[in-house]
Amino acid sequence: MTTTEIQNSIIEEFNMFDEWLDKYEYIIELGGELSDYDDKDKTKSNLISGCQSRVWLNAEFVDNKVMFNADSDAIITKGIIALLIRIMNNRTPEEILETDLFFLEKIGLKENLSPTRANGLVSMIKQMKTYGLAYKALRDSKK
Amino acid sequence: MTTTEIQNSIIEEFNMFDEWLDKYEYIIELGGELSDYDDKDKTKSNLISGCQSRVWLNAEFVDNKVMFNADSDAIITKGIIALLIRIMNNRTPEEILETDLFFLEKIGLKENLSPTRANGLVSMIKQMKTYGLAYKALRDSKK
Amino acid sequence: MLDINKIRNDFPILNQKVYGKQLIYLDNGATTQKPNQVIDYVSEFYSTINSNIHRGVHSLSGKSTEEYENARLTIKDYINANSEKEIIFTKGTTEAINLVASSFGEEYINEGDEILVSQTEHHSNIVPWQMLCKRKKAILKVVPVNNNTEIVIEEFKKLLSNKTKLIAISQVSNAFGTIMPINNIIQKAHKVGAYVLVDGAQGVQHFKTDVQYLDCDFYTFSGHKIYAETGIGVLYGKEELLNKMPPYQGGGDMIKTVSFEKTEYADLPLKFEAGTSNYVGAASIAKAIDYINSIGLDNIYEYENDLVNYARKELTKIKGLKIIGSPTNNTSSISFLLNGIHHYDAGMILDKLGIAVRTGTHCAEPAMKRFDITGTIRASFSFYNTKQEVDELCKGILRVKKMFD
Amino acid sequence: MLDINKIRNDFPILNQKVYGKQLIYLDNGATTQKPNQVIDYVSEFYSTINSNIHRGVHSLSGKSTEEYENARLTIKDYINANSEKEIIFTKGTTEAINLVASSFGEEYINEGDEILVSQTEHHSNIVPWQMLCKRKKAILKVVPVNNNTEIVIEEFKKLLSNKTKLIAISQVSNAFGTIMPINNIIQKAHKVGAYVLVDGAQGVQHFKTDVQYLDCDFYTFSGHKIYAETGIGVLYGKEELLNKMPPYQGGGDMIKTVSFEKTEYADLPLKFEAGTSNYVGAASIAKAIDYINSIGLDNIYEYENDLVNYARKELTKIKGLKIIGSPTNNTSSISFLLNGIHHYDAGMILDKLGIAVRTGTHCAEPAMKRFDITGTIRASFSFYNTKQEVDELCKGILRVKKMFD
Ligand SMILES: Cc1ncc(COP(=O)(O)O)c(C=O)c1O
Ligand SMILES: Cc1ncc(COP(=O)(O)O)c(C=O)c1O
Repeated sequence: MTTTEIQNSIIEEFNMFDEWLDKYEYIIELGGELSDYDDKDKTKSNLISGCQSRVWLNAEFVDNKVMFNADSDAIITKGIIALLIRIMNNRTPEEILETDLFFLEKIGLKENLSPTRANGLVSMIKQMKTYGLAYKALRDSKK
Repeated sequence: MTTTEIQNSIIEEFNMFDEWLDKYEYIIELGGELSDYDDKDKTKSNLISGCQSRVWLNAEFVDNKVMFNADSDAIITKGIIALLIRIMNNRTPEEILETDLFFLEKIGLKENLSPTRANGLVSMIKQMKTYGLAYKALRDSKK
Repeated sequence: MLDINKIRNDFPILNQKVYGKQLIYLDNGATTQKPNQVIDYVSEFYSTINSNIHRGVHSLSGKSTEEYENARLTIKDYINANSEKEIIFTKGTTEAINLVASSFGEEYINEGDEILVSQTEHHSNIVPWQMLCKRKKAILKVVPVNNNTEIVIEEFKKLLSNKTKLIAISQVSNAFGTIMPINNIIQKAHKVGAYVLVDGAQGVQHFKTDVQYLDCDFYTFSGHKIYAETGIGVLYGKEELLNKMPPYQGGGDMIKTVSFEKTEYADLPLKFEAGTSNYVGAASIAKAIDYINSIGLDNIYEYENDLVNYARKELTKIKGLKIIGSPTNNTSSISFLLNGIHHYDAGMILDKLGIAVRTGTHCAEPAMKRFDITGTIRASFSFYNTKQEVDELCKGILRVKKMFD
Repeated sequence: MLDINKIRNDFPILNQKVYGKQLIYLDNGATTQKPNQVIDYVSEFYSTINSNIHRGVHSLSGKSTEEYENARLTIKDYINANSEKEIIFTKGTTEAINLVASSFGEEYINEGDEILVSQTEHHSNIVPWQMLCKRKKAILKVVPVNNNTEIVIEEFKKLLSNKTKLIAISQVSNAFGTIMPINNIIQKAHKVGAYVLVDGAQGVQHFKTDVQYLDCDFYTFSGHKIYAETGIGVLYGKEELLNKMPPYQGGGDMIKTVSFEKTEYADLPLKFEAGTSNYVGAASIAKAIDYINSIGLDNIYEYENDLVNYARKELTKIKGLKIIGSPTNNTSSISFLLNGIHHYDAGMILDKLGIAVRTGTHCAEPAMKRFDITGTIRASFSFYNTKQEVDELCKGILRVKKMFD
């Protein structure tokens, strides 16, 4: 599936919920299911500081695909990370760079992406793009 | 006449005017009639600076009475000075210190006495009181 | 007794729904809401008398100036300053503290001098002193607080010496609502010749402050935390001190005369008010104080005290909820944690229930560090809040707990 | 063409009588009036979404923050800055200039360096540089103006050297309405490696300003002079420069992390915005810009230009009236004298006729000294003024003359 298709299916999933709390309950669920993040990767250089919640992100480049791993101390942030990973993980650098993350607005969770919300998510997305850019350059330089 | 009596008669004079412009015309007239101020007394130490108009004030102490002389470069200020001199001139230090200048409010010219109007009048009145205080001290010290 | 229904009607913002739920605004420590008396006054000001103040010869300018200078008098009376010359308008508490750090610092702080702050100060009462200390090679020392978020007076006494030049301390801690023993601190400070700045941002709106009785050297607060507009605040300083301090910013209004050869600065208070002042904001503080006086500051204190005690009691009943500190003297703010639930998560869900609380470090990172936490959930109260709202908060917290279990 | 009746209806303050006479407000250089679009927005803000900005997790805080940050974007577009990081909110022009004098001065000005200002600058664009020069042992040099109140470019070129580090110049002189040749000045300055601060307080509201096209290093203006609230202003600075400058004030919001060991400052623009910003004021600037855009800045320019030309022509017809300077490029303000009549006297009487003008030095004493006068009468115009009002001004002046003859 393309990143757009995944986003559309996320939007569909969220359309099921009428109530705000139900949406958040689902996000919390997703946050709980996010695959384990290795504590040894909770390094300072992987830390994306936000005032409100902290986010850790690391990435590997395998077979021209970027593999992301991320975590947060707040579970709602973690739930949104789970959605972001679902869309962005295991993608080529080009896909990562081209993806426009429209789903958060559509599911009414745009507020979580306000730069001033300081939960670390905006910086995390920036960081994902930066990884995309870096791995692209790395790959191209090896050609 | 006491300073209160003079103020009351000034208030009566101004009661004749219905129009603002007439009041000011009268003040301008008074300003024109203010007795000449010696140019050599326009010294820096006699200058009371206001942003809007400048005021010069000097005083002498004769027979236990304070004699004031004052001038301004703006004629409206000068007109109000004329009224102040009429009330405060040739008075004992005690009279000067005790006088409450209520007439400006009563004739609707209080605005001219706003400290932030910066026409020098507030400082001038303060200065008159200071002269009163100084001459009183001087006199008492000689007793 | 306050007529709470009448009061709540004065605050239009309270009467609204958030995510379909009635708004419960418990973020008064961050900023207070404004009564119609203030909002309408601001509109009226701009609609009828607005004009730049000072030195204007025309009628509107005179009226605007009068509102501005009368506000200074109202504030002088409210905190019982000795003279209106001691009331300087600033952008807010932060600017007021920076002004003191810069101007007082320039004149009074030298290499090796010591400045004391408490461990629970707001960043605005830490960073300006750090910057000053760096500039002047002075030393910033930290007075610790105990587990109840109270200043440890014994430690304070140990840190105090004749090297101490200034103590900068909040009247009420914004993170925990702790009322600081500033009376005691000021007396002890003066004995060694140190000056005291009291950051009153969280005190001035809750109980009577008398700067002459306290004998503090500086006192600061923000308009937006006392029911007035944003973008305006007050620095009180003792006249004698302010006179000795060099001006802070330069520009219009703070000068007597300007020439390229020699510029003379204006007298107090204008000396510290460069540029067009926020005269509407300043006047809005007076209107807010009028409003407070119409209710009665003592009545407010009593009501809020009762409310906060109730909140502390009710919150304590919730399993897994831990209030940070139970200071003997406290007011307005309660900081707490929920076992196993991140403060951000809790705040997000409470918001969805219509309940506005603040989460995070509350601009007091060192205080968080002291308690080895990354943040708290803070509910902060005003006299327009009710016990019913406290009950809703408690219910909301139970709901949050259920969601994260 | 402007629909002037509709426009005047937007400004409630204009529709009033002063001393029984219809108000004619010609003091727009001191401050502009506010349209209902701004006044109502401010009320609405306080009545529905007010909450402290940044870092709040609750809904109102998010909305307030959004208004604030969107205002930054609106302003960025209005002056065509490259990035919203270059838009710093300050109290006003005066604070913006002080910020640059302090922070840029700290980093870039050293002993013996030279700073140039023009002879007709506002005190706010003189005193901060005097203070900086004193602090740093730098030298303030003055670029003279000719009898038409225009910068003498030949003299400017003579003063410019590779010792020159900064030129601080107004876009439009507030005392005389002269449009300064800032384009030319900026180009020449950059050739010798000097930076340029443009004080746009009297320019930004009258014609299109493009900071990237101008290539100025700093640009400043005040909200209250562009139809927005008092107590808010803007500093534009090139990102690269702002990044290199140390912070100005310390406190909440301008930090990344605070500890007693080490404090890290926030990135632009927050690095320069210590304390609770005047977020309502900032948002009011955006609303004022929306209003200006709804009329069209080019239309405004054309209308005002026509109006001021008319005023110059009509005033010139009055015997004994002398306009100070007839600069080729001018806008908005006209300063004049009446033979044998003190400016204060004239202003007082005009006020009684309902006409609000400013008199005195207009916070530009050195400019007065240049023309060997103690002050002027200044009429300053906005797009809500009319030719009819100009006629009333002229009639008023004739009345004044009659009274003092
Ligand atoms: C050219 C100029 N510069 C600076 C200022 C100062 O602006 P503010 O008082 O809003 O800081 C003014 C306003 O009087 C001005 O006209
Ligand atoms: C105790 C304390 N000090 C200082 C401040 C800073 O006030 P402002 O942001 O209004 O400058 C605050 C407000 O957050 C505070 O609570």
